[in-house]
Amino acid sequence: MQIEENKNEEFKPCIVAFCCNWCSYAGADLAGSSRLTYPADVKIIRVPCSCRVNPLFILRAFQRGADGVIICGCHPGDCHYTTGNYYARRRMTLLFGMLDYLGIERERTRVEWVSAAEGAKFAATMSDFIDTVTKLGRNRKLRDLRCKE
Amino acid sequence: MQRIGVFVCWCGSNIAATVDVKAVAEAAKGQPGVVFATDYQYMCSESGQTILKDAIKEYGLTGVVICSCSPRMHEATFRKAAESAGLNPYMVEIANIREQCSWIHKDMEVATEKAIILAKAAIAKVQLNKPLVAGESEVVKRALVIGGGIAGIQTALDIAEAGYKVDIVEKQPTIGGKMAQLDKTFPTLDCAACILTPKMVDVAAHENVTIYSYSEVVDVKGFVGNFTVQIKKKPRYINENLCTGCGACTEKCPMKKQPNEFNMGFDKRGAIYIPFAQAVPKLPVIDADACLMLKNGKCGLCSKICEAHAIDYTQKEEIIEERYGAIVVATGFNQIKPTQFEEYAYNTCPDVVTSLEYERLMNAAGPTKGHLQRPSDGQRPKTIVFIQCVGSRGDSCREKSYCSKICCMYTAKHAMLTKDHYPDTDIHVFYIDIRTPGKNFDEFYRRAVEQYGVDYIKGMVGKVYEENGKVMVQGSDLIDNKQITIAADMVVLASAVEPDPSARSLGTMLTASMDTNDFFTEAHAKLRPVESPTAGVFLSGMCQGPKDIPETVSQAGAAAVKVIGLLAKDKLKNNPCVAACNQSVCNGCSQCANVCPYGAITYVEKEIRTPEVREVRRVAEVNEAVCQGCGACTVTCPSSAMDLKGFTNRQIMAEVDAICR
Amino acid sequence: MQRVIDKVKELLANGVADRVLAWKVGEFPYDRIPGVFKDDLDGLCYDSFSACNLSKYLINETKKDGRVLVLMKPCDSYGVNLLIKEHRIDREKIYILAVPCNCKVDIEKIKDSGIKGIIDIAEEGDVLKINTVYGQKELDRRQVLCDKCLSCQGKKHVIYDEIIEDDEQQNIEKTDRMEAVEELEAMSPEERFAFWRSELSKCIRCNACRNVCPACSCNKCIFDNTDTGVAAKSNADSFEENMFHIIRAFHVAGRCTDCGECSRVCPQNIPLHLLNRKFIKEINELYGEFQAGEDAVTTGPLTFFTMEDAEPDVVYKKGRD
Amino acid sequence: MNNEQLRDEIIRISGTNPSKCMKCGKCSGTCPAYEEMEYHPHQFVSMVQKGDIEPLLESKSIFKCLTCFACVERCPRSVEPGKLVEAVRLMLIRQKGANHFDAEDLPCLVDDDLPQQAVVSAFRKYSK
Repeated sequence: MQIEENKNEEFKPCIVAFCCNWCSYAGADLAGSSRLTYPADVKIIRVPCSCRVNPLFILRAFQRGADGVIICGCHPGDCHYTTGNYYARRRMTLLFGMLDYLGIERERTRVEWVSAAEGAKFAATMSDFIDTVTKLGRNRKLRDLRCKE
Repeated sequence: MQRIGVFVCWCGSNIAATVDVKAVAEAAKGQPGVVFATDYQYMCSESGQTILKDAIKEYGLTGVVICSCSPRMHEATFRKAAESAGLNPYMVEIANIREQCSWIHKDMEVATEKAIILAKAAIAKVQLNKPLVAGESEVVKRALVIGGGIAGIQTALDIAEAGYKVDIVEKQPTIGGKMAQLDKTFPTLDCAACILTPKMVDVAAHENVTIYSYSEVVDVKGFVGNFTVQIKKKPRYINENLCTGCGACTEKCPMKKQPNEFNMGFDKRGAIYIPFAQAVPKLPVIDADACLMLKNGKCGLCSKICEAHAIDYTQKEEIIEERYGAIVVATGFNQIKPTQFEEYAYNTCPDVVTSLEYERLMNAAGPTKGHLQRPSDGQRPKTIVFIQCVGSRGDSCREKSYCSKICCMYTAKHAMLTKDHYPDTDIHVFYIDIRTPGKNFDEFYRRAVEQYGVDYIKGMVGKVYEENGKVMVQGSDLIDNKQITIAADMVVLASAVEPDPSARSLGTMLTASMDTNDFFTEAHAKLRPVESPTAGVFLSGMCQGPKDIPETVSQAGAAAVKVIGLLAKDKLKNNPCVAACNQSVCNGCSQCANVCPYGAITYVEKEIRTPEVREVRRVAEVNEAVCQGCGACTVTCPSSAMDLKGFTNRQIMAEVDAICR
Repeated sequence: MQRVIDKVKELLANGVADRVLAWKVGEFPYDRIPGVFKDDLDGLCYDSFSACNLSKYLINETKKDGRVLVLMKPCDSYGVNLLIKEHRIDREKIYILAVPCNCKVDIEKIKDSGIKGIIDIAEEGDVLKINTVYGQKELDRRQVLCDKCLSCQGKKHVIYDEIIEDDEQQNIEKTDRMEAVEELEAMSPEERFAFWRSELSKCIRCNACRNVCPACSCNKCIFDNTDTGVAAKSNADSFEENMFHIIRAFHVAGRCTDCGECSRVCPQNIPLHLLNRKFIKEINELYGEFQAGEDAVTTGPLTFFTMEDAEPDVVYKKGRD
Repeated sequence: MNNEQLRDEIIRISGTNPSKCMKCGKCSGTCPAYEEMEYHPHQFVSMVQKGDIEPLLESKSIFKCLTCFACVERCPRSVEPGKLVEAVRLMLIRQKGANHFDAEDLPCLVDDDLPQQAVVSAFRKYSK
């Protein structure tokens, strides 16, 4: 069965952002209080630390129809829990390498370090990521067809 | 199924101007479990909170979602309000529709749609929330101070004065630290010994203070409020209870050729010695590497002479275990020996000394009784060159990258004290920048230039060499744009300070983080400068970064206040959002303990009963008082036995589902 | 191999252990399944078909009383170290007899060469003498070796109590184990996607790969545990085929000893080891050479870090060079 | 080339970063050829940083530097002034006709006691 996409309607991606509570979530708040706009296609999930992000969550998001997943954490060396983002960095490097290896567009996943002071970077990162994912179009390779479009 | 209430805040026009709050509340009503939804102008206000409390009671809510500003702003407020209405505070979730929605979007339709999705995610999460109770742990009312220099002494005194027991562990045979070696102190030029030694006596005499001198911390276990520390007491070979401190033994010792560490090796001491006259405790110590009796069983002279029979050659090292509620690190610093800089000829020329060595040469209680003599021939130096920034502020592997902070001031001090004693001395100071921020500091330095006529030369020394009995100093004078050579009698190097080498292993034991220079890092550079990020560990003095004495003393006091604040509590409330292990599926593989930054995970052999098995297995156990809730273990665990309360796998996946659907 | 059986007899007689975990002749004459023998060693067999990695079976075996003697091939011994490191087996309760290995034979390859109706197989040097219902056939064993053996890590035993020295000459041409991974990496994303789709869609979720793997040793797998929210007994959708294998490979990343059992046991012949080797390759390139199970102490690469580690976009950049 | 281009070229050739200089003057304090040089090592760093390259190119200072690398060794900030001097010298001798020596000028300069090797290496260093 071929799913016809409405060509007239502009493609709006669905993007999940995992933000650590101490740096990136605060950075997102700063972007807000500085009134720096970025598209509404990204929704943020607050986690205590980037090391809390399980690969299962990322795959789950793609399964349920996300078109991109971005993970934001404190800059290496600045982790509130001292070492969390170092582990996250290794895990995500390997996981994203594997997704690429399976032929899933690597541009759909990203890790970005955003500090609590980098509201502007947060907004710019989100805009750029949304732009990239919009160009890629809908995620078809890692989607569960039982979940509705 | 939970009974959930949803409260949408207008935040005046902050939210309501871009988000259709009524539509959000309406959409929430259709969500599973939602029994009540409303909107209000200011949820955080008194009346807003009343609406929340009333609804909890009226509708028997078991879960609450507030769509408002960032949880970083008012999560605590709403949790408190819910608690006062009888709801567990951890049954409250916040949907951030201000910072992450209304403030960043302009289109009402887009912002409302996003706010609804964010509300749905929070509702989905709260469906899976479980009431959490913050655990409590007991506080041991005793503090440990590691290091007995001025920082440690001051911290211990302040804690003891507040009525708490405090122990000092000092690795040297006496407390006093570097300050005991100093002559006078800037900017007031009062004598270091005169202000330090009374404090040393006070702290030793204080009923709440116990001093473990000649001892080291060898193991630290536990967590804030309840540390268990092992202290190794090195043998001094003296029975402390019998010794009167008369010092007769030190005079009779035949092994008189040992370099005296306290005087930077400029004179000699015996194998049995008291470090200096005002040492606390005033007890001799036997240097096991030098003592004939300990080396080959022959001599025993000190034992024969001791009327108190206090000499005990059989003394063994002892391990003392003690529990503490708080630990203060005050391990201090060392001045580096600039041996790697051949251009300063420190290795080859005896008349090139470091400033700490110069300090001893000037000191009335020092090896020369305060008469300035140059080390090579005992002559009084007529021309002295001081070189600043030796080994500091560098970029190559030889130097420290930081400014050592105290050198500008003590060099001015050295110059003035020398001129005071011997006004005919020529003094030249090579400097790069003069850094004197501090009360009366710049005035102090200006005095050296204007009143004492000290010659400050802007430039650095390139080469120091000996010629015809003089120490030749070749450097540049950048103001005159000249290369100059000064024939000096003595050169004093203001070499960099570095953290005491014992700090590194201590940092590992305490799981307290350190920077690349081995200085301890503070919990927040500005707002929590005397606390380590590890709860219950506090920082005092140079171990945190270069400091002068006034700064060290004020930091020591600040650390003491933090300790007192902690010890004043009977119980500590823990963060309940911590890791928990489902032991029935745990493999006991130790991977989670490997990534835990706090050592919160231990393993126990436990009988596991499930419908499938009944056996004794090695399983992980989380110490809730130590766990800070980062979640590193939860991802490392392949069987997902580890989960994080308040941020469980299922909760986060429920949020993902709500967002993606 | 009579030497091995004699040694086992001797060790059991000496009382180093009260039973032995070894290979046993199964239903077909070429089946070698794990078996525990006490006094009667009848059926114990070590030959070119004893390919199975016994290390994982030690988990259950060491839960019982007494000490177990176990036979270990070089590539299996890494699994033992891994399991000791992760406290899944007690070193005290096993006695390891290291046995030499000159590569194993893949029965599927024999069958693929057209030999049917096998009654019996005997080995003489490199020659396999196959007795079939259609008569006697001969085959050079070097043509039908297991894929996993062609790129194994060599003949070194990393842990043992006693060793039977290797007296055979290695005369097998090895291939580079990363060759196939590199070939895949060189493809376009679309080609890779098509490749993995065609492979993973064959998965029938029999869990053989999971059950044989010494690193995949959870008491309860997350895919069996309804509490995790990801439990699934079968692949209801192409996503779940992907999900299961990505997560399985991720869970053993940094712990996979590359014994190759997952692919060998797969009834659908999915090259699962290519997933694991991708992780091994990345780890080696990004974090330094690491061989899981080389010893029983070194921390694995995913529970370790350095401050200078590569940033995650390294994967992205590499793909564009 | 304008000043900025000249500066970038010198930085490129030398591979050092003059903006790391903390103006301590240790290079000039250590330089054995200090008196011979019109512009001293620390001035080189500062002038390169400002893009003031022309006077350096015209100055004999660049040929007075012994390339002993004492300043490179001792610079606490890894600015390594000796490499900057060398870079200015290279920039000059890469220009056509700007050789410091011509082969025919050499004999009158050569001291009988001078080792042959020194003459050859000096010639290599000061010409293209």
